[in-house]
Amino acid sequence: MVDVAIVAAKALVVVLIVLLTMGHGVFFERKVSAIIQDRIGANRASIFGVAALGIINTLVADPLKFLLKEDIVPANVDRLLHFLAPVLSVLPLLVTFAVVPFGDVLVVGGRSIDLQAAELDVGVLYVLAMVAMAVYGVVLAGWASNNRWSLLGAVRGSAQMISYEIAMGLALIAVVLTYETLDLQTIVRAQGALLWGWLPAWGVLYQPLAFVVFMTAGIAESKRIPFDLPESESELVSGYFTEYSGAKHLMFMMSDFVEVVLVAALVTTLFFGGWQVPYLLRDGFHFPGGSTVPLPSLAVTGLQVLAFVLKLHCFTLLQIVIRWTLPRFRYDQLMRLGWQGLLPLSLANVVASAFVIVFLQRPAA
Amino acid sequence: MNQLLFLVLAALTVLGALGVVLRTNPVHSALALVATLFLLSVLFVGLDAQLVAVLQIIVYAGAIVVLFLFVIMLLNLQTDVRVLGGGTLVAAALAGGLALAALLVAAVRGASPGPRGALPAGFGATVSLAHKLFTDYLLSFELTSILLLVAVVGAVALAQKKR
Amino acid sequence: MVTMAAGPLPTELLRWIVALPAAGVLWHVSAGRRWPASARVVGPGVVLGAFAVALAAVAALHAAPEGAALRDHVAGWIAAGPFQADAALRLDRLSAVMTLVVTGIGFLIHVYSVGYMHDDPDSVRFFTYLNLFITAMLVLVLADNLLLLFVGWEGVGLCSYLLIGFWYTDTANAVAGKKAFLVNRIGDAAFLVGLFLLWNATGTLDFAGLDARLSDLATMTVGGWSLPLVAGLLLLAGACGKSAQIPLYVWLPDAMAGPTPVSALIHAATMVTAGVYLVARLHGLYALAPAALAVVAVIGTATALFAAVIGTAQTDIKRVLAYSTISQLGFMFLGLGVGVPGAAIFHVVTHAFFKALLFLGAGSVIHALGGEQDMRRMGGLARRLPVTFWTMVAATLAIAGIPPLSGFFSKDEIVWGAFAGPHAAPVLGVVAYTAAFLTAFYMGRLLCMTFLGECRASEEVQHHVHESPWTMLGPLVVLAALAVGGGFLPVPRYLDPVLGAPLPGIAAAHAETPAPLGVLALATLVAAAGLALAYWMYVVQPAMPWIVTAQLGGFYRLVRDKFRVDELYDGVVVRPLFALAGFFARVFDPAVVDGAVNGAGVAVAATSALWRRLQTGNVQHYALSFLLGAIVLVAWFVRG
Amino acid sequence: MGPTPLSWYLVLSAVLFVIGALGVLVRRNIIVIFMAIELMLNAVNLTFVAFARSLASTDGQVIVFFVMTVAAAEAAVGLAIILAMFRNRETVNADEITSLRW
Repeated sequence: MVDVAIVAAKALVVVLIVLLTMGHGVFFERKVSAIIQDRIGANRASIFGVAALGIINTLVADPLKFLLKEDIVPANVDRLLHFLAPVLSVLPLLVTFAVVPFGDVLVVGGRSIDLQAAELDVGVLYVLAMVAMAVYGVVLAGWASNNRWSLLGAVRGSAQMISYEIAMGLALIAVVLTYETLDLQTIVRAQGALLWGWLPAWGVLYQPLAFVVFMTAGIAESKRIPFDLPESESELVSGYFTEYSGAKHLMFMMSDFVEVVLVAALVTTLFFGGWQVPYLLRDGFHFPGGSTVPLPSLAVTGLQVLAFVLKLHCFTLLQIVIRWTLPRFRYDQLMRLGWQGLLPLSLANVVASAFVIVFLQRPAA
Repeated sequence: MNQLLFLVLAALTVLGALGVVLRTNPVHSALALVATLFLLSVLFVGLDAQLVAVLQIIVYAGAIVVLFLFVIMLLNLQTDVRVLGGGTLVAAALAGGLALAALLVAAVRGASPGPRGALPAGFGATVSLAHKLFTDYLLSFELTSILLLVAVVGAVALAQKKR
Repeated sequence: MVTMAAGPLPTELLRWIVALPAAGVLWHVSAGRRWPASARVVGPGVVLGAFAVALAAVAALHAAPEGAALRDHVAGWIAAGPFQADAALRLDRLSAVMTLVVTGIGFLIHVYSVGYMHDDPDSVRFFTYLNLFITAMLVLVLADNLLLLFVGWEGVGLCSYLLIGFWYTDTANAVAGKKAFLVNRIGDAAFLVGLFLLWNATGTLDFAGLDARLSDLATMTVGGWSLPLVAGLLLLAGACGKSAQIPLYVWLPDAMAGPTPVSALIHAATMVTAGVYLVARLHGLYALAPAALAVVAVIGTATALFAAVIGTAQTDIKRVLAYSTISQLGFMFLGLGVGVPGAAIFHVVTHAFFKALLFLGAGSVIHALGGEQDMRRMGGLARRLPVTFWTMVAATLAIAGIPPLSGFFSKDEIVWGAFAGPHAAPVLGVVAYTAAFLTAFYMGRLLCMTFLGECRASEEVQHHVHESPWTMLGPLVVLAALAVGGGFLPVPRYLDPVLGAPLPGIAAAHAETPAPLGVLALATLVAAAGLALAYWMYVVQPAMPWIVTAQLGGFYRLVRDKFRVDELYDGVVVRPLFALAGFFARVFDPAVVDGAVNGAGVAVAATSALWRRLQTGNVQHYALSFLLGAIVLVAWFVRG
Repeated sequence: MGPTPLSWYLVLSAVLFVIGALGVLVRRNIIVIFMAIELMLNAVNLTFVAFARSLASTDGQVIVFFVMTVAAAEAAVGLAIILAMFRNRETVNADEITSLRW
């Protein structure tokens, strides 16, 4: 019973972290784009005159508007699939967070709780599996809408996602080769080591190329600019979710942002130490100079979760900056980048990593 | 696995399989297939085959069926007008299928449970499978890579538009 | 004399004897096109090498106990159930003599060919064939079992065919080659049947194994006949084909179509003696069948006389020599038949010397006269071609049997064997004397018509007459020395250990009694008479030949036309065969064979017209048959 | 309710297999036929995994791995063939693609 409660609690924490980051993401999206484009940005909605820098507008007014709008279902659509599509597009992404660790161990009342919602032997593969499932939302939405633009968007979307999944998977394989495990928690723990006594041994140092490939492929998976061809409003109206309105439309929007957060979370976990705080061990800070700052276990865990959330925010912000900086690719450019750029690059990275690992037997970590 | 859970899953799986075969719309068939494969993967987890379960989702649900859907959409296939083949064929197939089902069930019902003893540690885990793959099955493993290469080349050559 | 160190004999030498000429063939085939000139060096060089290795091997054999054999097991060859044949070589005194003759004479003729074929654009091909011939001939004489011997046997046959038709653009040459091949095929077929018989009876084809089974063979029968007799006669048929004996001699005169060195090497010195070698090699077998030996002797004597008679009326210089060869081979068979195989082999050796010399001399003459072969347009060449003339004189005296030249000794041994050998037949001895007289006569005739008297060639030809280059004359001189002194080689005595009685009590040992002085004198007298008659008829009284031919009339024409044996064979064998083949080609094949084939096709087509209805092209119908098959399989598994 | 016996899995597998086989035989749409083939393959996979569990040997799971690989290759090539065929014949019906016969 207690176990079930603990799992439920962990899941709740994860969902909270995701929702929090996502909310901040939405806010960043509006405000950062405004800064980039030298305008003020969302500032209209206010509660009792308090606009709170647009937070009210972005996190209260907009969602409310979406939720309260009429849910229009066009004639001659496949009603069941039309309904299922948004759910299928957001659900697998949310479920993926189950294997992302957000802290080390929490010691409460003699119990050590691993701060990872689901301890899975095949974590990395699970991530790939769930990301792959996300395709169905796009495909079904496009097909079920009985609309030319939707169908085209869906075709584009599915092709794009499948293409970039391959590069993503290969980047992940290089990481797996480096850490010799599929468990994300183990990977994060391995990144707690120090190189030459002072440099945190984060994954990006071992696998810079995999990081670049993974990040690029991740952005492509989220189907946002510069990879937003499935919806590209100038060509396909709104792509695969043209025929969606109200709450269903909100779910598609959400799935975009969840994907952004997911990519941020995975990049953090795999390449930037996850919940690791430099020099922070379970009993406090151990600085390279030899000085130590002992901390209680609870404080350490709190710092770790905080660090994780912070990193999450950083990479979410990075993706938003990228989204507002780059123009959209042409479809052939997109495919060429995926198949002729990232795929060979990640393959070469896997081969090179394998060679290095075989010659060094194991990484310095 | 709990028998009740199994029965529920099995019933759903059979429903999904029937959906694949009976739905007239190929997209529905494909979705029924995904559902079936997903349920099978759950059954695999129940049989202590975690890696196979995850691979099942990645390979089948994530790649193969998406490919099916992709092709269906590319060809813009709609609901089949005439679903079944010729009457003789259907009759013969039904008779044969029932006979095969009866035979298979008859053959299988008395299957001995086998030595069900304790499972070795790490059964179905990545490490144990990988070890098997790279020792006992190394040749087959390398051969599958050749198979995949040939398949890639063949698929590209076939699907390419003729110039 | 090299003394061999104690220890195993250097048997590996044997394979190099064969391998060297084979390497020459490979060189010609691979590099000959690019460096044609190399053939002139490589061709004779590899044969000289083989000769040197053979000398070393013979020396090693000499160090071994008397009667021993070097055996070189090169590789397993055929092992099929009980049948076993290895690629193994064997050198005993018999094969030693043959090997030295083949490589030694072969080398001289190769050297001669360098000069003779100098202007031929195809000389590389020529040396390829020649080296291939040497290889095959060495396999033949060195083989350790009958099957390998048969390989060499066919190999030399092939080379003979290739070389007879060497100038294949002339149809007559190609036809002559084909004739040689086909006639030999008759004998070879019998040879093969003989092999089968022997293997069936003894289970082995090794010479050593056969000798070990001789006592068993003696009592065996096949179809009521004595097995050694049947096998011996079958193998004799093969020997008759290869060695141009009655009735299979007809190919040899035509074989003169090939280049003259080929006639010297293959159709005089070496290949045609293979039959003699075969019978000598199997003398143990023949000793079990005196009747077969009698047949050998009769065939030999008849051939010797018959060919000698024809030889007296031929005008083509090479044809005279061809019939002479046939005749001399007949002497050798006589020697084998009367039980003096040592003498027969001795005659093989001396014959190789003087007949090669005769052919090469004839070649030199033909060369000098720009290709002229008709003796009626020769004459008086003695002063113009002195070296050729004097070497030819030596050869003529040798073949005629004038002491102390080589032919005297070997021929005398054979004829004396006919009177005093283990299977003596004095009648045959008398016939042999007649043949010897005719030999001396036609050889004298050849010498006189070619070198003495008036020159009957055209002015144009006379103007160009020149002595041959030294690459050609050198071998002539060496061979002349051998023809003169070769008679003192103790070949028969050397061969005694291997050709002696294979089993005690079956055949008496070789006649040790030397020929009485009177016999020697008679032989000399006969030879001298023949030569003298020729000199008188063709030099002293040049009109005599016309008178004689006019007197003899029809008989002369019969002899000149070679007793019309070719025409006889044509009528009795060739035409009926052609008629039969025509029947099969025009009637049997279209109606019966084609009918059966077409009928089968029609039947299949009709049947498949029914079955192809199963092939609907619909993949699901095929899948249905999968399902049915699966049901059957599962039912089969569930059944138990 | 105890653990599920092996034979239950096998019966389920047999039923799935036969459903797949029937799909292959009776449907006209060649893409659906392909899906039915995948269904048959998966029925066999279930057998392998069930036996692997029952015999406590991972070999069965390794075989499943190979089956998946082959299935992936088959799907890729098969769908490419279907695409090429559709371009030429404008049909995906198995009984209209029957030119490979006498």
